[in-house]
Amino acid sequence: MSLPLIFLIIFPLGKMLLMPEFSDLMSALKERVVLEALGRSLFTALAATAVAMVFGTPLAYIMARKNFFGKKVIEGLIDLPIMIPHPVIGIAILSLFGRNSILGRMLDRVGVEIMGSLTGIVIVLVFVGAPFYVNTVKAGFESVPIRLEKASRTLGAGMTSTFFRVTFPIVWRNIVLGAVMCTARAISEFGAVIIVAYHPMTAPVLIYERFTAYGLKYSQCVAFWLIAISLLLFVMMRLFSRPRRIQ
Amino acid sequence: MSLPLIFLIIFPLGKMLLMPEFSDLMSALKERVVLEALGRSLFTALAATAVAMVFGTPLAYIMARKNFFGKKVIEGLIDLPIMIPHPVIGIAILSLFGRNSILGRMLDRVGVEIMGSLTGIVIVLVFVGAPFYVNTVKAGFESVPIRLEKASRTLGAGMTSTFFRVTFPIVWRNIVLGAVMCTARAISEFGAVIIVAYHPMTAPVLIYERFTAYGLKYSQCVAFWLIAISLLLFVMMRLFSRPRRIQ
Amino acid sequence: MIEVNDLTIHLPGFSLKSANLKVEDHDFFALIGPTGSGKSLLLEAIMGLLPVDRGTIRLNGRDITATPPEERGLGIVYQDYALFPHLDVKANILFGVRYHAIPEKESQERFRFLVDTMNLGHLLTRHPVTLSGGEKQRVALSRALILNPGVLLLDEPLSALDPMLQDDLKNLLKSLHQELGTTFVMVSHDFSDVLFLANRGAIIHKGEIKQAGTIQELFEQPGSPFAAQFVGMKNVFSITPCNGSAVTLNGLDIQLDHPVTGHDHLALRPEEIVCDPNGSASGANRFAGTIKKLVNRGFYYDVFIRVQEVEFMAQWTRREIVKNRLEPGTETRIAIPRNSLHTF
Amino acid sequence: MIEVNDLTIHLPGFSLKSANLKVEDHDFFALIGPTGSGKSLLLEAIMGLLPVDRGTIRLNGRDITATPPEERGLGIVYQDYALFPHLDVKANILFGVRYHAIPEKESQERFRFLVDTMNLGHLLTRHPVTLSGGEKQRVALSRALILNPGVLLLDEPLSALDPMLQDDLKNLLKSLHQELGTTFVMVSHDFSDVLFLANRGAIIHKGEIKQAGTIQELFEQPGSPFAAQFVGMKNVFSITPCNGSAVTLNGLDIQLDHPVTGHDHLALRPEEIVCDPNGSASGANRFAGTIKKLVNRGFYYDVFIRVQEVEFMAQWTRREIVKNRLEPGTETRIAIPRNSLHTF
Repeated sequence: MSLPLIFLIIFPLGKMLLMPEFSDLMSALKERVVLEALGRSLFTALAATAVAMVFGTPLAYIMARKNFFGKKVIEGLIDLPIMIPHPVIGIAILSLFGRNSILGRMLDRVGVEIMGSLTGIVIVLVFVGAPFYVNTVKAGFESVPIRLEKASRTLGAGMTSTFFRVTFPIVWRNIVLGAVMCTARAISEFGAVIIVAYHPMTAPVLIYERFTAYGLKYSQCVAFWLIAISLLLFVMMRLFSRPRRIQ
Repeated sequence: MSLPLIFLIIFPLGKMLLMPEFSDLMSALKERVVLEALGRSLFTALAATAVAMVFGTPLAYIMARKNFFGKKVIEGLIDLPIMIPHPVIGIAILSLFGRNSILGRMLDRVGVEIMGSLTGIVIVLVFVGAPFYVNTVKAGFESVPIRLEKASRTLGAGMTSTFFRVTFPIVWRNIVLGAVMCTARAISEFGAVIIVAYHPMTAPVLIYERFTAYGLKYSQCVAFWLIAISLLLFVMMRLFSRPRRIQ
Repeated sequence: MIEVNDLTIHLPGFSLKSANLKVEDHDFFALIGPTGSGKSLLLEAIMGLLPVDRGTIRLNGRDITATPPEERGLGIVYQDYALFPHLDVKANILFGVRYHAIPEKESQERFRFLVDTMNLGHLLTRHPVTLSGGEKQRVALSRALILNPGVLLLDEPLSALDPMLQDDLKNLLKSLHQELGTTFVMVSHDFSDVLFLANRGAIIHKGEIKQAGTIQELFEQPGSPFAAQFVGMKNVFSITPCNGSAVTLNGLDIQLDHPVTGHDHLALRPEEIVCDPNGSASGANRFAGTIKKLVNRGFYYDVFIRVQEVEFMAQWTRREIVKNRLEPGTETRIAIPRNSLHTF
Repeated sequence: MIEVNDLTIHLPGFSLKSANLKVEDHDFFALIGPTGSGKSLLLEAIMGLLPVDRGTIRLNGRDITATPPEERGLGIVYQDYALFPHLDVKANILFGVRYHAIPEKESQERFRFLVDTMNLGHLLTRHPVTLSGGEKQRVALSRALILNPGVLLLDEPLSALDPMLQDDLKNLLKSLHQELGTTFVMVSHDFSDVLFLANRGAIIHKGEIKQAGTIQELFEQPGSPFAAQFVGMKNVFSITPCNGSAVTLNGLDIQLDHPVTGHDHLALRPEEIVCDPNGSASGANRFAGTIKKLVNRGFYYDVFIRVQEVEFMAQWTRREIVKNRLEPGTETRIAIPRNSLHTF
């Protein structure tokens, strides 16, 4: 009964990975455009993850530890980007930062451009990736009993020492897991990126361009490499999401 | 410290919802192309959800209740579509069902087309939406203590009666939640759909086309309506994901 | 009547080995054993909720080993009650009625009888989450009893309750058993509960039935060191088998009130050891010893007394401890009545 | 020395009302009360883990009400131990050493002393998840004691352990207290534990301190019906104040061994009521009554006896029950020694 669903997932991906010929794959890797696009995708995804970590870790901590008015609303807002159609995300970000908006003109004056720039891509990727990071790390902080932090305080450790000697060592797996999920989500983003920046070209955009310009077969070789990176991240994610082993 | 992240989510969406003028919004709704695209998006998303429910409910039940060799692998496969770049999903599905593949030719002979057809769109949307449905419903089944099903059996109810009188009434909120999440995810898909079917046009594709052809302002009016549908689904999702109230 | 023959169940990490059991009609039968001994497993197997590897289960002579649980005509009350959270108390109690050929009138009468007996009248429209442990227990009992099961299985009915409620429930179970005449099979890890409730029972340890019989037999004549410990004979010693009615316990000569042969264990309840500082007890084994440790148990003390090479544990009331000014190091005399000694 | 003055804490759904408390150096002080009475709250407030609404906490005369917990020089052992799961036993024990100016040599000595005393030598490289409850408890104690805290706070140290381990821990706590001379403040809901361990204590009920004093005082002279019930005087009655050393309890004349004035409650431990079928006890109030109910408690029975309009609860050993053939409905005689009666 459920087999069609499993097959629907296995067969297309399996075929995708097995169909391209090895020589085509290698020659695709030798094209500068392909390498640059893959590198650009990886770089922007990692940059977005770094931004999400810097701003998201305190947010996750606050959401896990404090109760305040409107917490539910903030939780909802954090989940929202997962549900917004991707081109709409791109359009929304352009509306805010675009050349004709106030913010856009301010940024323009200090030399920062959004449309068609790496900065723009990173902002989009933060938007789509950060929810994965924040939710994962928040769950991590929630799993640290507040008792442990209290016990640490009573043993003489201040708040900072407590965070670095108790909270962080317990939660670091979730931080890594969140970062991997954020990177994986960011690297696979297409709809929002193509609105904000068709050029410089990221890997998903390149795949799309080759598909429309040259057809299925030609795009598969690039897709193979992008899928390989995604699968690698996915395997890392599964490893880190395993329950902590008892030593 | 975390405010930039919150603002990054609020401002673009807020601006997006507030900027278009009311008259433009209404006139967009009067365009046949727009109405058709929105309707098509909604219809294909609901169809994909129906497919996910039929095939996914037994899968979710099995995953929640049985232990078998390879269960971890199946769990991984179910999560996989969330992490695959969307154009790659489209390409993978085309590779499998496309006109030049064996499966594609078989389908062609019975008159089913994938590329550029509603069928193709629905298949793509099942691929991206089903994981949300299966995971949510699986969590629901897991939350029903197996003791309750056993107790029902000992009181004389057979397996079918037990499912409909005990398991289903406890789990139906998760089924609705899973369906809403699946629909929301499907309605917002762009990257995979644009590969499989540029025409017939779904709302995200229409938004993209208008953006590339006529610019930001013209696309915003359509985006507004799509976002409205998404937000509606999102609010439904938040309502159903609230913990069951104690009566 | 339930007959379990040679029942074997293998689970990862645990197995129930070739269990034999016979529960007569109207018995209040107790399956007794420590946590993890397999007693709940045996209960689930009787109920049909667990696949059986070997052996048969018969109900009134009919083989029900392969019968699905809903057709066995047995009832079970789980330790965690397993009430349906989406149904109110009334719907919970009536859940199973439609699957049994009970005339409308009779089911209504039974419902009213149970609601009265269990004092549930004011709770009928409440949902299980809002009930206390004792109330949940009574709902679960009513839900099973309204179907008039041939046998009612009870999985540790007392252990999740406060001590206060335990007493109430014990009295309720006892009077239900007397009034309804239903056969009860109860799983318990506490021998004192069993003593009050059951008439027959079996002791399980590590998946094996060690001993079965009347509660009186189990209580007075345990057949193994484990059973002896379990029924409260905290003093269990290896003895050198002697001829006649005297045995030697690590150098100590002890007189029994009847001759034994072949037995190599001696067991003795701590409360049977008499505090006898003046040496006035008659018909008893009398020894002088030193008190090593006193443990306050509230109403009474656990007293550890060393007599030569042997350490006895006695239980004496606080009044006795105070009156005789006993404390660690005190030399005192104890008396062990001959009829309190059990060998096997 | 800890002095708590007028301490008030408001939480949603609960408040601690103006608590006053004084713990002397080297005390083993017990905060006693039922679940939800606010005793753990008071402990957390002393430790500094809870914001205080009003009042002061002084340690050796110094006001520490606003001092952060890490600077109070107090130690706490939580009921759930709160061991750090990512550190092994050794690292757990040594966690706090670096924050205290303890010379390397001294900390090593203390570590060795605690590991020996607590018998943790073979566990040092294990992680907390692999430890049993008793082992965790000992690690948590060592982790707090290595810092030589001015006062060690213990949050229900016994309640999460098996009865067997409770005894061991009680002895360990008692000897640690004697050996180290540290002041201990323990929270407990069980008076019999307190009786064994503490020298002074306070009874808390619904966020209010009802009575404080030596354990002897609390045990023998409870000042309220709640305190009387709590320290085991299960028989608490309202009395009509009479002149001199006689009172009337619902029509029953009762002689005390000393004159009282103004008292309107009488309390009595169940084990002080003597089973006296032949009426031979002297110097006591003697009554004839009917046994209404017997509750088997294992070693002893709770016996409910009706004397005219009054129901007494007694605790008698099984031996007495059997010897006198007592069962519900039996007419018997009881004796209540004058010196066992307490009024307030």
